[in-house]
Amino acid sequence: MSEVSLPLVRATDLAKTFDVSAPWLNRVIERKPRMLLQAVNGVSFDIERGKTLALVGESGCGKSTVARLLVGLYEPTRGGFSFDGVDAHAAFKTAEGRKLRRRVQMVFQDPYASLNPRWTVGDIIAEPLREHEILSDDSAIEQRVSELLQSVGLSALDRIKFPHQFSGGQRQRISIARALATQPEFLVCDEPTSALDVSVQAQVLNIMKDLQRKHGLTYLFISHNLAVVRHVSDQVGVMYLGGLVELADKHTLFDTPRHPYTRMLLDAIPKMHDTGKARTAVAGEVPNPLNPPSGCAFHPRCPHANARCSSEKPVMKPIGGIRVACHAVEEGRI
Amino acid sequence: MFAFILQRLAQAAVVMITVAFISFMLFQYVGDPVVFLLGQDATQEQIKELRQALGLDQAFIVQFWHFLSNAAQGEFGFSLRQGTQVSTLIAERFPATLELALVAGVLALSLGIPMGVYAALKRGSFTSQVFMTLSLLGVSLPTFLIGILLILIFAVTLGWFPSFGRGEVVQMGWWTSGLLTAKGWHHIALPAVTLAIFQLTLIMRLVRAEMLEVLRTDYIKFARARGLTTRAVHFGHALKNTLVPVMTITGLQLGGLIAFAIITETVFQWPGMGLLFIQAVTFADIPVMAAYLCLIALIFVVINLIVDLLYFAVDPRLRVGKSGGH
Amino acid sequence: MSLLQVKNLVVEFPSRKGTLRALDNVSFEIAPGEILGVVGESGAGKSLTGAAIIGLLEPPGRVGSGEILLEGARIDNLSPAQMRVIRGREIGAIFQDPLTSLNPLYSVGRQLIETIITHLPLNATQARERAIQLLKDTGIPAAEERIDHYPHQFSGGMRQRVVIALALAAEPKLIVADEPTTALDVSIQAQIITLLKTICKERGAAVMLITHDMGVIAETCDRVAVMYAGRVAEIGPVYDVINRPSHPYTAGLMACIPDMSEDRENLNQIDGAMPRLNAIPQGCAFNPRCPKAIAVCGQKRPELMVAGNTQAACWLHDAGGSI
Amino acid sequence: MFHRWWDGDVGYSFRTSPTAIFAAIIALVCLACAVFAPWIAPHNPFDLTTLQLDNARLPPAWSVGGKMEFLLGTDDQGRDILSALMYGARISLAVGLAAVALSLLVGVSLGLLAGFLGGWVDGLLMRLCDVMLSFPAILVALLIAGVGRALFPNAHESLAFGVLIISISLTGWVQYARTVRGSTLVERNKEYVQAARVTGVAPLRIMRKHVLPNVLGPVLVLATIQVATAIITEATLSFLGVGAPPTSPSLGTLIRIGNDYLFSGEWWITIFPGAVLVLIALSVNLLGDWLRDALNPRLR
Amino acid sequence: KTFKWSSASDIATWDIHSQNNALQNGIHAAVYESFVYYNSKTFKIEPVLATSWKEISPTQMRFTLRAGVKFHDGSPLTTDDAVFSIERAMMPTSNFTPYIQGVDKVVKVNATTFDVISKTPNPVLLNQMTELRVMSKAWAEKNKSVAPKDIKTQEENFAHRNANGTGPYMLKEWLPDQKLVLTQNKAWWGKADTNVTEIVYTPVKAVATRMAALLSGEVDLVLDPSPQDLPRVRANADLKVMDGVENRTIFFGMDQFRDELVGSNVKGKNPLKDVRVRKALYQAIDADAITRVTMRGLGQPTGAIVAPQVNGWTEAVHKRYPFDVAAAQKLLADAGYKDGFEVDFACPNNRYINDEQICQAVTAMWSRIGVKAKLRTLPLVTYFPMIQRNEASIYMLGWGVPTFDALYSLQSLVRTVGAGGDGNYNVGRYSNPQMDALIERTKKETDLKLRTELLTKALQLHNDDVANIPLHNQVIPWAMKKNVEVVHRADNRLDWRLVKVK
Ligand SMILES: Nc1ncnc2c1ncn2[C@@H]1O[C@H](COP(=O)(O)OP(=O)(O)OP(=O)(O)O)[C@@H](O)[C@H]1O
Ligand SMILES: Nc1ncnc2c1ncn2[C@@H]1O[C@H](COP(=O)(O)OP(=O)(O)OP(=O)(O)O)[C@@H](O)[C@H]1O
Ligand SMILES: [Mg+2]
Ligand SMILES: [Mg+2]
Repeated sequence: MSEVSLPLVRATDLAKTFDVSAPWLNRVIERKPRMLLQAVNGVSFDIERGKTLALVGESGCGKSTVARLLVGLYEPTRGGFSFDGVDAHAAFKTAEGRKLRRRVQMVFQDPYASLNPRWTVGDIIAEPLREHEILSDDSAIEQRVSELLQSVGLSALDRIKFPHQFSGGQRQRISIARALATQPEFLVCDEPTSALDVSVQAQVLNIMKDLQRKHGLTYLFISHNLAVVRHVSDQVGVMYLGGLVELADKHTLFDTPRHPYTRMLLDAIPKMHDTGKARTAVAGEVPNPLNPPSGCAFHPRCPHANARCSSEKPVMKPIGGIRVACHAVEEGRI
Repeated sequence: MFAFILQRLAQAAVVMITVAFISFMLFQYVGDPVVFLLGQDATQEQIKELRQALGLDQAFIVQFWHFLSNAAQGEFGFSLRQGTQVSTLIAERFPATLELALVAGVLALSLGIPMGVYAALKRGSFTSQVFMTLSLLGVSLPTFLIGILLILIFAVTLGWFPSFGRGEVVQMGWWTSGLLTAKGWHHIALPAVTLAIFQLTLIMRLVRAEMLEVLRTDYIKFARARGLTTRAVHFGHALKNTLVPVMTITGLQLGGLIAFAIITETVFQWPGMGLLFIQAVTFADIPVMAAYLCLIALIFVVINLIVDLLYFAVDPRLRVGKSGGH
Repeated sequence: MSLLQVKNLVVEFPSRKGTLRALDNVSFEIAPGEILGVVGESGAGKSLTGAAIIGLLEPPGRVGSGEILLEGARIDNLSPAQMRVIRGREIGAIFQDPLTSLNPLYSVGRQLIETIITHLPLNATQARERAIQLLKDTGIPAAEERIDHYPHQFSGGMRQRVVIALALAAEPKLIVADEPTTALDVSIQAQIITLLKTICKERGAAVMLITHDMGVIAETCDRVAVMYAGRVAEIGPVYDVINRPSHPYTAGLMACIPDMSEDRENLNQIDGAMPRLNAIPQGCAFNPRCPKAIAVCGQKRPELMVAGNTQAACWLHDAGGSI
Repeated sequence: MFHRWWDGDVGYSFRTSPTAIFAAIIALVCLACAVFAPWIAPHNPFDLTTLQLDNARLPPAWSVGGKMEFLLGTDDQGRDILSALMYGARISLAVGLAAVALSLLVGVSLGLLAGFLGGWVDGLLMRLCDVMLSFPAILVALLIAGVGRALFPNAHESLAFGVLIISISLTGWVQYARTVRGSTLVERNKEYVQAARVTGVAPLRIMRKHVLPNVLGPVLVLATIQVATAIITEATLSFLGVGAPPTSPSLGTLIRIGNDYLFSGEWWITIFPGAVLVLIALSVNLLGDWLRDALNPRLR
Repeated sequence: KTFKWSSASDIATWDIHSQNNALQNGIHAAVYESFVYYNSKTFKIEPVLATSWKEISPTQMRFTLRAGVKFHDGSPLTTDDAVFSIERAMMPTSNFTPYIQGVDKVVKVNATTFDVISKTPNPVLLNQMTELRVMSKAWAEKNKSVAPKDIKTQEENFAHRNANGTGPYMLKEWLPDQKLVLTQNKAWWGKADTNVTEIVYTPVKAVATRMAALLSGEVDLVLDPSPQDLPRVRANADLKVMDGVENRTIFFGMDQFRDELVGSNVKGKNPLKDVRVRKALYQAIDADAITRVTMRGLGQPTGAIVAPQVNGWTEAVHKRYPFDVAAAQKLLADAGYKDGFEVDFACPNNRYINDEQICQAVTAMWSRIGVKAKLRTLPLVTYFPMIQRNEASIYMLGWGVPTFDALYSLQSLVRTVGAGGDGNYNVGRYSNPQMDALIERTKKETDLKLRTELLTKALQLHNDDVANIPLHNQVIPWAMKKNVEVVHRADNRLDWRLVKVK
């Protein structure tokens, strides 16, 4: 279904810096430097049509920022990404971009905050339809909204209800229905289930998978739950402090993690069926993104770190079919 | 911190220049002081001459510039009505207003905060309902009506308190105080109560709302879970956290006290700045009006600054500190 | 003898549409030094159970009936003043969000010392020493210095350590930990759970660990109670509940969890949603969603009954043979 | 619409709150008296031809010298107090409501803009608010009223009301702007707003359709209470002599007029308008209070 | 005994020549004495610091100074002080020009006499001298207060806050807007019929508060009580009211200049130019009712533009056109305004007694003949500039006559607007050559009897023309405790020599 050569989404050296400096006067008087927060620092990846790339990593490592960059909520400071061969970042600003927006949608984390509490579900789902003038006739819109609701396992009659009348899982399905309204090809999902219970999470994940099968959707799936990631993704990117440290096929990553951080993360997963076995916690504290460690950002917590790690920043290199940014792996120390 | 104060001061300067400009501009339309100075029988030539002498015939912007450059040196020119330096006039009146506002403020705070705390802790009890209802009455009664009714009841009918004036004052350098004599307290009672009632109810309602908010927070719940005494929870933890937001509003309210004093001072012939201002309005005494407004703005700015500094003292989150996490 | 006994606990919320039963006949026990996990979907009543035990139900919530016994003595009917003495001294508590659990205006030292002095006969210096020791025990580096820092100067994980230190300040026999790691990062989560586990083992404190993360339960607890719609669906040793669930709800829940070790196209799912409190179905609360429901499930409410190594509130295990 | 409200939580809390019902009844009665004054008032106090100076300062009907025709007595011009109250309430309410409406319009739009756009727009507007706040409301109103009158010396009643409304709303909008800005800052980062942005909805439309309805709650409460404040401010201004003209007196003007007669024993000229003013302000405040609690989900 | 009294506003300065303000002049009179003064009972001029005077020539008057008078600082009064004081009043910064009008110079003759020389014969010189008070020359020189302080000299002189006169009372303390304390001058030359040793004056702006102070006994006398409170004061066993006709007439002026009135529905012509319309408006006013109800008796309805004390006044000019609605309607119909018309009507609201109420009542009365007066009331600060810009169609004005001579009123109010104070308050711009001629003649006429006749004639002409619509002469009430004895003066000031507190 997709041309093998051309990925649907390609991010090249994507970076986003936030200026979190104190006000100008304070800086001048207290001689404080400008404070720049490198939320995302040179991230590159491809996503094939119909596939799912998952991004994992600790809180604050920049996953959401990548997601927001991809849907045009943020402007990249550096780099860019293309969608279906078009430079999407530039296109978002043009009239053409409106068409592009139809093809890229997002599902948010918090099912309670992502639906306008004052709108009926029908209006919420119809908004993209009206906005993009996909349909204008009211009855056609109603028809389409009903279809969408049914496709996520809700009743067409739920149209006239308000979000607060639904449970968290149902709301998340409404969000998905809204995202699907414009028949997008690419769906960015920022922790779509992390606020949900496992039983509800299963429902949502199943629907997402079904939709992918039916419509050939492409996902960027963000989570910190590795079990969930393993379930939904085809490829997994591991992020640490704004950068990708490992990007690999799902099986490869889970079976033979290369980067020490990836290994630690995998170790930290609670083992369900071996009760009572303590997992190995990731040691140390999360570094301050405003003042990232020199060299490899992970080196203060890394058991394999050496002098090179603390001075030279590793770059992503293809090693054995995967891409990993680690001196130790590169040098074959691990 | 230093930067913060500096920033505040710069802001204050802007605010005050704006205030000065607006007030000065508005006054151009309030009335013509010359009519007063010369009386009804003056001829057109006399009027013209006086206008010239007073500089009232100059372009607005020139007048304003004069005003501003003088004001920067603390000099607001001469009262057109009294021919005295405005700064002297204001300095004479300031103690009276400040004492009135202080007594009213202390009254409002010392009653308002406990009542608010009580109403929050005993939400739904009879007394707290009574407090709430009374407080509504407090905001529903116009100040002037309160003043007049108090005079009618306590001065005229019962004869317990004097109806006007400041009573005996003690001179201490340039400051005059009515708070050192029994007579002075006797005189300040009614005006202070009048002035305090509105603020009291506001503070009480505010404290109650904030307190309820704080009582619902996790750290209060956790403090309870730690088995701390009710006293410690309510007064050690809840009250202190309540007072942080209450401070801002209270600060503004205290500034408001000074401004509100206009009505109270008029009703009770309290020889303060408000009375001076009202009289200046009647006589279109532009320098006095402008100076008063600038002073009010200054007071607001100063109070805001103090409140912000208090924040630093009370809330450790604002203090620049060695931060362990992010 | 068990440390804590909860017998037929009912918690109610009077509301305009009648009284809602948020907890309905909840019974369980915790032995000294034991870690009991409480799992269940959001809204199942886990937190309410914890709150009822420490006597901090928020009005209008109230204990409708049932008993809570600590070391054999009833504590659910104590006066607020008597209950206050028990809180912190006998039962400690840890809440979900470490950021909001600490009063931002006071240094952590002050909050610790305050708690210690309230419960233990120590003077200020002794209390301070003890506070420093507690911080050290919970793994805070440079405790002597950090004791005078304010909560905002700590990172999330460290704050939660402080909260644990506060809960342990007066050596309580029981700690109610309500989702102590949900707000934390995955990597910190393991640290905190490990800490909680070791420190309680060392001091012999029992823990009631509320969470909805099965993984956390699996590695930490001795026994686990699964709650559904304000009732205990199943309770038993953790290994049995996870690997051989007796209640269809527990089974469904386990199946929902994506498994690291196997690939599946779709996860198993329990269709439908947990009922609202005002619309709890007759009989077994789970019966409309239950794949194994039988006639009696919709009519009579099952009580906890022995099912293998665990106890489950399910007619499938009715030894009396009503099936 | 009404049904949904009545059956909803707000309606329920209304039905179970005696104070709310009581306040609503009083407010409705006052409103009805004001709105239907021309039809129900026994006299038309604005119609000068009917005024008889000899009827001036008659006491209420039940006291010695009172006439049944003038139930609550008459004022210094021979106006029937009862009718004057109805017409006065009409003016006070109209001014109060109009002032609040105007400040709502200005405050909400500015607050929305400041909160949503942020940056220098926000900075500028908030500094403006600071400036306004350092000017006590009464002072501003006094100045504007004075200036308005001076600028249009030939202006008659209609303009006087315009000036009054503007001067009251000029200080009123600040609170709305601040409240709305605060909630907008919160709301703007909520995911439903971002969802709309991802969809490509224009910022103005997002503000209007998404943010606005969600920030109106606290504003509504504020507005209710401000109606009371505005009525009192109007009264105070009229008391200070810069408010409604004496020929079409508002409650404040009536109090001011009557104030001169308070010590002379003609108490009814000032006490009745005062009582009505307090009653209106009280009932509106009670309603606002109740609304605040009713709309606060955490207090339910 | 201490005498405490109160009125609305405080004095602005103690410099006697700085500002010409009635209340202030009255208070200054307790400390600084003038050469002559109106007798409080007869209102005839009586000697004070000047014991006698005689006309040397029509332009030269010789005054003899009282002997043995001492200033408060103990120095004796000399002719130098007298000359200095009059010259001080003549300085450019003085505001006492009305009282030295026509005075050319003052010359010391010897140690006890001095001459005042005027430019032209001046029949009212003595009247002017009643307000010229005497200050010590040496004291003024020592304290750098030689020139009167005025607004233009942006500096406070010593005399602004301190006083050194010859009067029966000495300035003890003055806190502006708070309190003014005078103590008895034991060394005063005269013999006063008073037992007051200390006078305390407190200005209280709000009238209700002022009355409350009297009712609660905090003050002994209120100079300007509110008329509405008088019945209560009268009914109070401890209080009493004294009233007297003030030398001030309230009237309505009308725009008789414009060809079309601003804000009227009559286009192309000015109805107020028609004497029938003016008379209709006049006759529609029930002045008795206003006096009785609105003023509670504190008014003396009048048809003249001046009060009875004023030279030129007669019973005849005092008589009003009768209140007659039917006649008024007929007059209007005759003039072609059968259905009335709309007209702008402006009033002050804080200048005269019950000004706003009067105007409202008048508006109501006019509405009965179909004239819809669109009333606007303004505070005096904005009102006076406004009417002086001729912006009002009908306006209210009150005119007092400090010289007690009708010329003062006629010249200001009905003389065609011209130079030198002619028509300076003829805001309606009434103009009648006959009137102008009469006024010009009186200005020069030295035959006092003839002059008075001319004045009466002019007043009559004013009435015939309905140049203005007179309403009443203000009656000023004073409210005080029963145990206070004072003499009510037509110029509304207390005579400090005659105050007694029993
Ligand atoms: N608008 C912003 N302004 C300033 N800093 C920001 C902004 N948005 C994100 N950041 C910072 O950028 C970094 C990356 O944030 P991001 O939200 O992408 O993390 P995340 O991986 O999604 O974390 P989480 O798992 O908690 O959602 C964080 O340090 C965050 O504080
Ligand atoms: N104040 C209240 N009024 C009415 N119902 C309440 C109230 N507080 C809690 N409930 C209800 O009680 C039930 C149990 O709540 P509880 O907080 O114990 O759930 P939980 O299992 O802790 O969920 P979570 O995992 O979300 O914390 C919920 O259905 C909730 O709606
Ligand atoms: Mg995120
Ligand atoms: Mg919970």
